[in-house]
Amino acid sequence: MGLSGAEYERILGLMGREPNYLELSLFSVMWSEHCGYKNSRPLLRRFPNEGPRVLQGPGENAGVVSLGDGWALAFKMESHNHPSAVEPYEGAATGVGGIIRDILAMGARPVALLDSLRFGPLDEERNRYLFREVVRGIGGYGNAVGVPTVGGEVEFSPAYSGNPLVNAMCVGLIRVDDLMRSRATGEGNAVVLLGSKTGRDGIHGATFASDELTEESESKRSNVQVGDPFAEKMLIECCLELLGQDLLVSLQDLGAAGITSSASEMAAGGGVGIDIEVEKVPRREAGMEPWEVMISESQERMLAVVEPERVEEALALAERYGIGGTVVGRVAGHGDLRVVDNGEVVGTVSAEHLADAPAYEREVLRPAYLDEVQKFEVAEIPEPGDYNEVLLSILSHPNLRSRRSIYNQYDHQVGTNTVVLPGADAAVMRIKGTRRGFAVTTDGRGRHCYLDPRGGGAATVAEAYRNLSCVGAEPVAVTDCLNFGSPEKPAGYYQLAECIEGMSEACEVFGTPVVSGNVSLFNETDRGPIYPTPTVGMVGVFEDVGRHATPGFKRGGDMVVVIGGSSRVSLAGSEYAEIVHGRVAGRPPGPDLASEKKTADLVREMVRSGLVDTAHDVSGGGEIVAVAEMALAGGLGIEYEEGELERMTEGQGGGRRDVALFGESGDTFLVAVPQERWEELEDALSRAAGYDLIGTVGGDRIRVGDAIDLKLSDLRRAHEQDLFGIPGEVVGGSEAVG
Amino acid sequence: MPETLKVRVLVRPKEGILDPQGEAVRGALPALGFGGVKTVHIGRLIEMEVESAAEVDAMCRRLLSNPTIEEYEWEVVS
Amino acid sequence: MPETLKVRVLVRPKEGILDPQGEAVRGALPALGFGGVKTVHIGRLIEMEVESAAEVDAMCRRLLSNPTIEEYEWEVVS
Amino acid sequence: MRVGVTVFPGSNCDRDALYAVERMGEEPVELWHAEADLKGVDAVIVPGGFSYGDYLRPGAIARFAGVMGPLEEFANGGGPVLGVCNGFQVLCEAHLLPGALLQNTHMRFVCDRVRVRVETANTPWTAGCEGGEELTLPVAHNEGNFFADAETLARLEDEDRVVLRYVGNPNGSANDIAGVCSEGRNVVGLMPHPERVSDPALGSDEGLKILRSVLVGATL
Ligand SMILES: Nc1ncnc2c1ncn2[C@@H]1O[C@H](COP(=O)(O)OP(=O)(O)O)[C@@H](O)[C@H]1O
Ligand SMILES: [Mg+2]
Repeated sequence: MGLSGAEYERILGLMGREPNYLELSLFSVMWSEHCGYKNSRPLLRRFPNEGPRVLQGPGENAGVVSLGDGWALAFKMESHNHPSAVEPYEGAATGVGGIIRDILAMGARPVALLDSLRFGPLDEERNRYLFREVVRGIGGYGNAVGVPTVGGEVEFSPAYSGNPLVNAMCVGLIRVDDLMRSRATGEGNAVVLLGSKTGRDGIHGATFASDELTEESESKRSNVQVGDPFAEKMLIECCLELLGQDLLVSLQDLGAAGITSSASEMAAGGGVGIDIEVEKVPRREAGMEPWEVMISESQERMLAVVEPERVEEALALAERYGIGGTVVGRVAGHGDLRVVDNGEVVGTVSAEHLADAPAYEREVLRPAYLDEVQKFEVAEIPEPGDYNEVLLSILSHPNLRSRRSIYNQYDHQVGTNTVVLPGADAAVMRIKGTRRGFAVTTDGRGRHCYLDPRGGGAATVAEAYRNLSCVGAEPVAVTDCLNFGSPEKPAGYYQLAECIEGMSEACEVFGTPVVSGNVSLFNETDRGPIYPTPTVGMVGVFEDVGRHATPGFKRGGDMVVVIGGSSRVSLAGSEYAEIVHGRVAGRPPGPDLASEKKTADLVREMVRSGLVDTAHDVSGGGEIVAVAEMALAGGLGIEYEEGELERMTEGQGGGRRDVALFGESGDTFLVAVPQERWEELEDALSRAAGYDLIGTVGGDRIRVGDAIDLKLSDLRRAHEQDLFGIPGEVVGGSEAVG
Repeated sequence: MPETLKVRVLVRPKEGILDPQGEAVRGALPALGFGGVKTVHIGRLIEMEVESAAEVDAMCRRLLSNPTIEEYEWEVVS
Repeated sequence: MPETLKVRVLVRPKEGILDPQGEAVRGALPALGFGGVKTVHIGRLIEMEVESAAEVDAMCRRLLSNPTIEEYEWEVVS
Repeated sequence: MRVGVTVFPGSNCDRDALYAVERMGEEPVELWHAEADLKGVDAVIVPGGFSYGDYLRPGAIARFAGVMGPLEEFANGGGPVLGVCNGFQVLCEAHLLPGALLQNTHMRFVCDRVRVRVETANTPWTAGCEGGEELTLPVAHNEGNFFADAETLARLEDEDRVVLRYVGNPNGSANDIAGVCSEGRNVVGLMPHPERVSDPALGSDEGLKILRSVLVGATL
């Protein structure tokens, strides 16, 4: 059942007697890594989680931050890695369904989805299959349920072969006054199960998610859950209506560990007990045992607490929406989760004990592999001859290629709130009836975290902060998903601890507390562990959503300026080193957080003041890749200044053109302004650590000294190839959205 | 020219696996004026012309069905 | 309680209607090492338990298939 | 003008359509699928989404919903009806429009902005456009590939019943058809979503040209 001997002893101690099979099943699911955070709880305490805008930090179904004017956002990210490895379409689809219900449980209307994905290289058939089906699954669910998928990210590396990462994030909008919490109260109140019938789906799925993937687990077929976005859509509308009519005392989604975890969390939250009359739970399959019903992970279900006199009204509403609604229990005065089958008590466990999973703290020991992989000298890689070729090969590499063939499979506009569509640094959403809005991004830097866990953790957060700043939003808070290998191995534990440390430091400097998150450990296959890959979802706010920027060049004649302290550009751990030279090595410069913040805040201020409407950050691939992305997004070329390439090469390039063009650094941005606003820009830039006019927008080519001269149409052909590799396929008809 | 066989493959959700399509259709039927339907299950019909039936089972397993969530049966119809 | 009949309905694209799924499967087979497949067509399999077969044909015509693009056949299997 | 928007289980552009009606400056009226009542509206929009999950076939189940009886009567009496995306599919299934919408030939959901040409201004939903005018409209569908047999296609072309035509075909539609109208011209089905571009805050309100057309007809 996935409980160790010591854990069993602990249960004996807590209960003061032998648990029966049902009771043991409840412990087993609740004490799994997935629900109980055995290996991560002590480390997670490091995350800062307070701030002036935080209305709800970790500990609830989702974190909530205030947007002002009584508006709030609820958001959370969650992993569905293991289910997606086994059955990619349904694994990804149910991942989306699950995270939507977490947001719904806060009382919020889900308004945006994002997906953060990792796969092995696309030259392996199995990886192509996983990638294609995961994307289809996310679209298949999100599109049908009517929540726009507005952003996300994807990377490919051999480290994820056979162990894809599928992290889904959902953002919900709510009035502060309407916030719901998972807290059962009022002895005698009814516990109502809403939504689909209960089958044997994912029995022990939570424990499964915490095992390493093996050949054997691939044949555990009964773990597979199938999503029903139609049922979810009706569940969303029904729950929002129930909340709107004030019919609910509390609401909670059913995720991992099903009724067991929902009921015990609600009971613990309210300091009460809950009796579940298990025979009342509507079932899809015959002959289910009470323990199976209690831990089933059937999808599209919610648990609500309703006052007895309002039950009838609530059930009538469920009927109107065509979803099931059944009273399956009562709030009780004792503190237990008690399971009753046709009048007979078949299990009694204290809700507190279920929540009291053991926590394992380990020594943080620096693994030896780091010394090995951090060795890197620029001189080890030869300077390329043909920079045009290099730029084309980088822009067409799956890690830097346009994501259009992914996000065009996602409905990113339903809801008519998406102001900046996918393809920009962050999605920008408006709030109807107000000038306000928010921006949201997900980011992860697995390779960087592998080469330097602490620096990579900080860089992950910094990247998200930059992305929000580029569009002009004020970053306010973070959700995260910690995707790691086994914490029982010293290297795995070190990576986890160090990444959390780096992320925490960055969150502190940026003032973006972590308000929700999720942990996915044991991501290992026969080929070894994945890169340590914490992903973050960050949200930012706009007072005036009309004042935002996008990367695409907008006007010929605009002057393009690079801003930031790019004196630290480096090829260590860069895309260029991996794509062109096959090297994953070196210690990337850790972010200088204070300077990062200063530069990002400056860029944001320029957008907010209306001075800048074209901005982009320099990220994977370095300055020239960022410039090419801006050109392609806007359909306008750029001519670098005379002598600029030489200046770059002598300066930050340390004499090397490839370092200057493709070197990566943290706090570097590109903005473009019309000539007539140049003086205003210079004024604003007086506070910058450094800046440099690099060129002028115009024409249909990118020209950089005598190194690069490429037509946009050639760049576009390379950059916008279909990631799903259907020969001859042309994706999309219109220009990229800038 | 080798003769061809007509093969019919039926693919359906495995026992115990949720069949949202079937469920939704069944749930909608009474309101649509179709009574007396107890269960509905929806799967895939695949019809092929093949030169030999020797490989049909392997095709079903590897491509035509998703063994994780589906089961199949096949027959030569002519 | 009235006995139930098990009915099987097969719905397939009409002759001449584009069947991109069938085409895609046919196209994918050689690469997987399956030769000798001439045609592949993909349709829907619907299995129902009904109290009487009286309405099945009407259901097929009005709901389970779209006569503009599909044809159907049905039988009582048990 | 009172403009009704049908809400089926699984519709997901219903709220967007209601909002777009507000943007038109008219009165939106929600029409719940189970109620056989059009509430005296002057025009009806059947919105996009996945009615009944698009299970079986898009639109196949929704066409039997309670609201469809009065809607058919309204349509047959000449009332202006606009089906968008899933709404188009529903209207085809209900035989209020000819043809059917098959899966996109590339077998992928496609969400994008496409150029379309208004082929006729002679419908209540294009009367405010110029014939031949080009618009950029969002599409988002998995089954948008318009199909009709050769005879029907020829008739649609002859009778000037192709309402919108793609400039770049995103789904394999016959004759690049993005929208058609009924014989009486009052029922129009479009795969593109005019309601998604009805607000300058989202970058364009070109869709209002289509939606507000129904006001032109009403004042005739
Ligand atoms: N990596 C993390 N960072 C911050 N908070 C976390 C993290 N992982 C889990 N949490 C918080 O712990 C609580 C329990 O998480 P989880 O069990 O995943 O929630 P749920 O049961 O609602 O899916 C949540 O409030 C979640 O936000
Ligand atoms: Mg939850």
